[in-house]
Amino acid sequence: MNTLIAIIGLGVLCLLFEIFNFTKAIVPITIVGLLAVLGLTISEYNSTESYYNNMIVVSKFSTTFSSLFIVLTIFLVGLSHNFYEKHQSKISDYIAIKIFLLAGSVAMVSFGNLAMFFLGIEVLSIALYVLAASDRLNLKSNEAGMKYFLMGSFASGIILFGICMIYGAMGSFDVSDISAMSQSAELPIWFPIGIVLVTIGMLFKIAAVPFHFWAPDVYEGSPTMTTALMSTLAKVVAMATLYKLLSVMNADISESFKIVVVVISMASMTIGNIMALRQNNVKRMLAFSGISHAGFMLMTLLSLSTSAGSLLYYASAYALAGIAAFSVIIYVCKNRDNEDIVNFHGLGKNNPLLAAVLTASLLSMAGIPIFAGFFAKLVLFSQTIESGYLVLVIVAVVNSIISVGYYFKLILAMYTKEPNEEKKATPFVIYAVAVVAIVLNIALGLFPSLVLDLLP
Amino acid sequence: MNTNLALLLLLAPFLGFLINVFFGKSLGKTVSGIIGTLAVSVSFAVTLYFFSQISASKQAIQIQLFDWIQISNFKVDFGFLLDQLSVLWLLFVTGIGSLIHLYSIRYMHDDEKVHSFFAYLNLFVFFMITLVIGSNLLVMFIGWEGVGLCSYLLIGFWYKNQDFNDAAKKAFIMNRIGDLGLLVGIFIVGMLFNTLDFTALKTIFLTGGIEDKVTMISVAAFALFIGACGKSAQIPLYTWLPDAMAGPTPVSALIHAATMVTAGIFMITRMNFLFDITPDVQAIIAVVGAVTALFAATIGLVQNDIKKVLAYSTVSQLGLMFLALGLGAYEVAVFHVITHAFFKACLFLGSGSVIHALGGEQDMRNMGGLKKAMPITFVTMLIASLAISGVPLFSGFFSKDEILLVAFHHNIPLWVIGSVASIMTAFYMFRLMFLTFFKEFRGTVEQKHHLHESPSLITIPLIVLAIFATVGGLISLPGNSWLNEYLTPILPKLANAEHHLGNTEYMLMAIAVIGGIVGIGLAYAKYIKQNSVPSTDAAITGFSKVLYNKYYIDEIYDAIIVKPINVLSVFFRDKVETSLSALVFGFGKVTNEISYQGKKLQTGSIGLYLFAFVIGLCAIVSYLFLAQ
Amino acid sequence: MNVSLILIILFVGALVTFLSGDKLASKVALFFGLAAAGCSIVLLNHFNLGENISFISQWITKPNVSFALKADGLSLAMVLLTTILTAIITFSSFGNVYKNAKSFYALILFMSFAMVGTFLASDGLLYYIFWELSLIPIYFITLVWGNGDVEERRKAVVKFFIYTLAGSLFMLVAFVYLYQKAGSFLIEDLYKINLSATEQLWIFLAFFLAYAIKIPLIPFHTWQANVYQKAPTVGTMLLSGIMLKMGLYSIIRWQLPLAPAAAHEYKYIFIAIGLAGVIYGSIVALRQRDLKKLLAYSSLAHVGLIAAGTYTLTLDGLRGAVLQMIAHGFVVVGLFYVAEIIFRRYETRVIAEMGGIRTQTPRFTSMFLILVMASISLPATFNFVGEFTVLYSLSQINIWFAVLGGTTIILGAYYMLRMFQHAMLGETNSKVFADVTINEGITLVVIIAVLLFFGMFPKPILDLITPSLEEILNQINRIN
Amino acid sequence: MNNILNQIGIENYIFLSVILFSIGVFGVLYRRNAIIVFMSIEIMLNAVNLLFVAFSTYHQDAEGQVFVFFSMAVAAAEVAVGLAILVSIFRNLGSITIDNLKNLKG
Repeated sequence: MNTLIAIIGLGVLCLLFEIFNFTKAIVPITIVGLLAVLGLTISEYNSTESYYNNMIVVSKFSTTFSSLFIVLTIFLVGLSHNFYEKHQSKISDYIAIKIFLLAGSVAMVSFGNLAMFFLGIEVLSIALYVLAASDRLNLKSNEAGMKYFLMGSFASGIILFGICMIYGAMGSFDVSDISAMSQSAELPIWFPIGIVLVTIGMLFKIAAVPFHFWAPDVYEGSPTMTTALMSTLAKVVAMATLYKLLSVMNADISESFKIVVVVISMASMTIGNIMALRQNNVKRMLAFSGISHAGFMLMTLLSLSTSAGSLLYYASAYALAGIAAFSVIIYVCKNRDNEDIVNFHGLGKNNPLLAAVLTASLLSMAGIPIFAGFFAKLVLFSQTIESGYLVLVIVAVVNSIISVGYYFKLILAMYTKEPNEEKKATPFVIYAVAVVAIVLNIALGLFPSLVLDLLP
Repeated sequence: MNTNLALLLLLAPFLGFLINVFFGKSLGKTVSGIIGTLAVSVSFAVTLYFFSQISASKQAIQIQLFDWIQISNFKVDFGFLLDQLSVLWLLFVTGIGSLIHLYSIRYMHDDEKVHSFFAYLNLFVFFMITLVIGSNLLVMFIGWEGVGLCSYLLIGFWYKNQDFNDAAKKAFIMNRIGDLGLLVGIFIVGMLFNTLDFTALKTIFLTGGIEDKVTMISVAAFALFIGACGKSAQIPLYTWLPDAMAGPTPVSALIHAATMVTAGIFMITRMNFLFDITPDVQAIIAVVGAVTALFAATIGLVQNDIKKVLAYSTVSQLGLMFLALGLGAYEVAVFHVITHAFFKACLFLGSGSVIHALGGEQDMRNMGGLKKAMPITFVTMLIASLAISGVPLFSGFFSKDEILLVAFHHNIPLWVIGSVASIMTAFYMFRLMFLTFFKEFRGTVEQKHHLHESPSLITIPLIVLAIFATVGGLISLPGNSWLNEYLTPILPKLANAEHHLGNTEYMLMAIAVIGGIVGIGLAYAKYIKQNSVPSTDAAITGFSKVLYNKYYIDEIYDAIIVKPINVLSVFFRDKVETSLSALVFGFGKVTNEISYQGKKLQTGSIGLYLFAFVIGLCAIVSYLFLAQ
Repeated sequence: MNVSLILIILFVGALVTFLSGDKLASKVALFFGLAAAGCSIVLLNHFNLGENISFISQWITKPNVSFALKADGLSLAMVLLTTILTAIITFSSFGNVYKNAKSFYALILFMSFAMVGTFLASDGLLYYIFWELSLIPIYFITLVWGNGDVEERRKAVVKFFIYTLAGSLFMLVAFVYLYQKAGSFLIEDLYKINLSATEQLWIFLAFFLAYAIKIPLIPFHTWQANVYQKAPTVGTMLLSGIMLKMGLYSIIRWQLPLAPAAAHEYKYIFIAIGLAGVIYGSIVALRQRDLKKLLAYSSLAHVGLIAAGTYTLTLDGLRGAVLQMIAHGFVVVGLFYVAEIIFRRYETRVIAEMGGIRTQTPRFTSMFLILVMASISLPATFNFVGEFTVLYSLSQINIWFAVLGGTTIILGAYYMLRMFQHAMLGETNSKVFADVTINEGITLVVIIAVLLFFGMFPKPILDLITPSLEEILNQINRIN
Repeated sequence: MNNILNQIGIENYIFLSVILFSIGVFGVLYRRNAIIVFMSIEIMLNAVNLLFVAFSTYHQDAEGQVFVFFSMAVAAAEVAVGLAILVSIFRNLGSITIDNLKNLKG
């Protein structure tokens, strides 16, 4: 709760800064603020409470995930400093929006009431619409915004309908009541419908097949900064929320529903990876890889009771790798009109450090050992086999083989091609973010227990 | 004491090898030659010591050095076995070896790589000794393959000529085919008796109780025999030996006449107890030997290269020895090995001296009338030829006659084949003599100018060998044979073998002698009386063309084995490999293609996206309700 | 004596080499390589004193993974092979200058770190991690420092990487599956579990896929020849000398004991695959134009025989396999180094463009010849000891297996001598062939010395590996 | 109030709003003019709102109606953003037909 308030306060503060135009100081101060909030959140780790008659429930789950989100936001804010050099004047807006977005995501993982959940998801989405379209004069950005907006609001319509159905069945928005009642013998047919509709809405947010079509286009069109945010923060948030929805309302997932999850996750991995193979635009490629990762994360829904920890781990591994990768992309594609692989040629010579970071993050996504990505996949496989879906694991393995194909396309481009432009200066911030993110990732790889044991 | 001496015996040539390898060039040609010769003569001296000791004590000397290879059901230790057989072999290996080294000092003097020549020669002697004195099959195998290596090096000694290299390669590979057989034999022996040690095996066989294993034993025997075929140039693995004449003549004399090629006979004699209980394999050996003897002899009839003639005669003589082995008369085979070693070495060295005199000329059609020019060579070679033709009182007479005798007692057809072969031997040997030494010189003018008797370093070995070729027969006279009783410990059944000389024996001797005379006579008639000279290659026709081309065996082998393998290899390389890797790449290609097609789905139209959304939604919902 | 010390040495070595700059890199790398070799010899010494050299500590609680290293005779033998060869390989590269040498040598040390880890790990997951880690350095070594056209190289390397990764990922699934049964990745716990026949078959196949691709056995070898050809010689040495031994080692250590029933059930098939590799490899090698490719196929044949030996599931088979692994490691490194020496002078690897070298450098020629003879396992060379034992074990299964496997001594002689003849013999080559330098000489002499010494006195190695192999054999023959 | 519900029955309200919702969906699917698409989305949302109200009466519980206010506010905010985006698109493109937005694909 305090986290949420603090974050919103920080957001308001950002807006105020512009009035007193402290735009220079805004990024550092925000980061400091976020660090403070992070501390606050961590301090709440062990205190399970609920506020405003269950509007918000602070639990281990919410605190851990909120901390992850905050960390990610810190990185993103750090990157923004350099990214928005062009329009310094508006920087506070961008920052503020990110902060509010963070607020929305925290609300989403700590809701105790469907209303809170709905508000959270809307805050997140609206902020994203704005950010996606934030490059006003660029048609691509507009298109991305429009697409995301239309489909997003369509999805929220579905979600709303689902919530309504649940309410109709249960006569309450309070998840604890709902879960209590969902135990009872016969439930009105509306309840499962509601669950399904809400789930589908969330599947859209995490861009799972067949609700993924928006992702590549929007990722490509939006400003790289936003893409980074979507592919790391937004995706993780949506996934965590979906997980929480299904587990908290303990809508005991029927076998047929599990089949649906299995199919969707297989489809997401496969289509995501295969489509990624022939992409030339790196952002687009990462969009598809994000789709496949969504498919991987969906595996956690098959063992709801036990897999919170592994979801957290996978999320952090994936998000950190993503942050590292995107910070390099931001560096490389600065004042370029596109993000094609061509721009990465010879990075290994021009800027060995960043090339190494990008390589590492890609290896992590591909699941090569010692990077966190490997253990993320490992625990996932382990749990999925435990719950008896060996086939799904086999498909996942085949997919990670395919994925190596396109991750290495990029690595090869960096190391075997000749550079097509002279080395350009690297702002310290990008170095810092990239290195810290990848170091965190490797640290997670070396000591997985740090995160794995946080949640049951 | 014995151990050190044995080590000295073994390592003296090896030391010579090392010295020649590392310092040979700086030492100069003669010195390195002398060192090589000394090294071998040291071993010869040691051998003499052991010989005296053994013939006195009749006790085999066992020497264990260290554990070598560990197998689950037995272990092979590196040790020596110095008994009558091995010492006998050592005698002529080192003896003739030192003579030939001596000969080579002068013979190879004009070559620029003398030191490596002697190095190889010493290495060969080293491995040959290992082969002979190894206390078990595996140590013997070291020598067995080692001599193969040296023969490879020496045949290809003039490695600038790729044909010679091919010959060397051929020799090595054909030997290897045999070696595989030998290995298989060793495996079976090890599997059956949990040891490879000769003495241990012998005791096992003598104690008996192996009747149930006879089938496997005969398989083993056959495998070992294949090994012997490879080393001792028997059908079908003989073709390398004639090509091996590419090497310098001393090499042909030492390796491809006197010592290495007799390794097969040595091995079989070593394992006689094993072969004795496998009559069918023995039959095979006998037949193969007889056939080889005849086959090679026929080819020898028409060859014009002086060394080729000798080579085929070697093959045919080896055939006779195998005949004897097959008939269980190991001592006879050994006897012939020894005599053959003398006269064949003598012949090769003689031919070498001729070739040396003619400046490398080997074709007998361009020789003739050398009798006056090089008397010593002529006399010595004549003696040797008489010996090999089985003219009485020369060593060859006794040994060959014994073989025919045995053959007659066992199996008349084999005896016939053997006799025919020996008649042919007499013929082509004297054909060689006549063409080389009689009538007038047919070579070029400047060759005629340079004609000269070879220097003493070359002639002395010739003389020594000639003497042995003459008197060598004494070691095993019919009736009272020193050799037989010397070998009794190795070949137990000699003890109760009776040596009576009946009329049949004398009759057979007579036949043999007459046969020899007939052969010589024919040669005389053809090449002295009619004074005919073999026609040029083109003019050769009819069956003699077939003979001249060695029954086209090389071509046949080439067609049915070598070519197919190469074709197969090219096929694998160009087709199979590429298609395999194309298959692997195929997966990648397919997925890429799918991806390429998939891109078309992503049309960018919001309508389509929403449509997919709704379809998905409906699908899921309806599925869930159908499922319930 | 802590076993992980050797890993630390190698890892720190990699870092220091990277920091030491291009000038010093090679020296530093050599120093650490030697240090590691020395350390492993010390380990060996401690082991012979009967100490139990192992290190274990909980690493991850959920899933239950521990950082467990254990050195028994087998592992030690392989570790010695790895460290010594690493030193030799590093030293052998002194003749060449590499751009960005610091990364190059750092990668070499890192790779050897990973491989040593693979040989020592006694925890399934740890083993898997090291196994995968060893892939990355060689990938970059080949990619960045390799030779030949970049596109070609790219294709070859990516194929190699994805192919091997594909194999090992299935091994990972197998491990996870076993983990579900055992609740731990520790090898002894994995040994304990009893699997049904079908489970064992699938586990066995999953492992086999990983190893068959890594070793490689036919028909999974298509990556090999190209990568060997494209990689810098150092990389080729690492691949053929050590890395492929990882696969063979793993067969003995993991595949057979973890699925013994399947192993016993289907061993004939796998022996057959190995032997097919022997014959196929030898025949393909016969007509190769490129020296390195020829050597690649020859090692395909050799490892085929070794694999066949392991699948006999007899003590002789395993023992011979290990001996042959070590022997082959040395001889193949030597041969590839010879190829490199020729390349340094003639700038070619095409056999047809060589020839007539012998007259110019008899010394080099004789060393080359000795290596050739060793590789066709002439008696009294180390390879003979191994090959004989393997063939003997095959003959115990069925004499015809021995005959088929034995064809390698014929065909091997054929293609090796053919290569030698066309590469070295013949009319003196017009191009000058400078005699071998001190470094090259030393390297070759060391390798040859090893081959000849152990050819006559294999006993120490035998005594080292036999007990652990017997232990493993008990696992394989356990009734379940 | 109650009796009305009793007379009509809750399911009819559900049917009604489902129909409305579907109309909205079809509108989104078939119309190409962005404004009209927005309106269709609004129809969807309002259909849900109607259902909320119905349910809240059905359950005799005000939360539903409160929620409607939430959703209305959110919808308003959403549309505000959407229109803003639409404006900038119109500036750049000169049209508001969503079929023209096909630059991002493949």
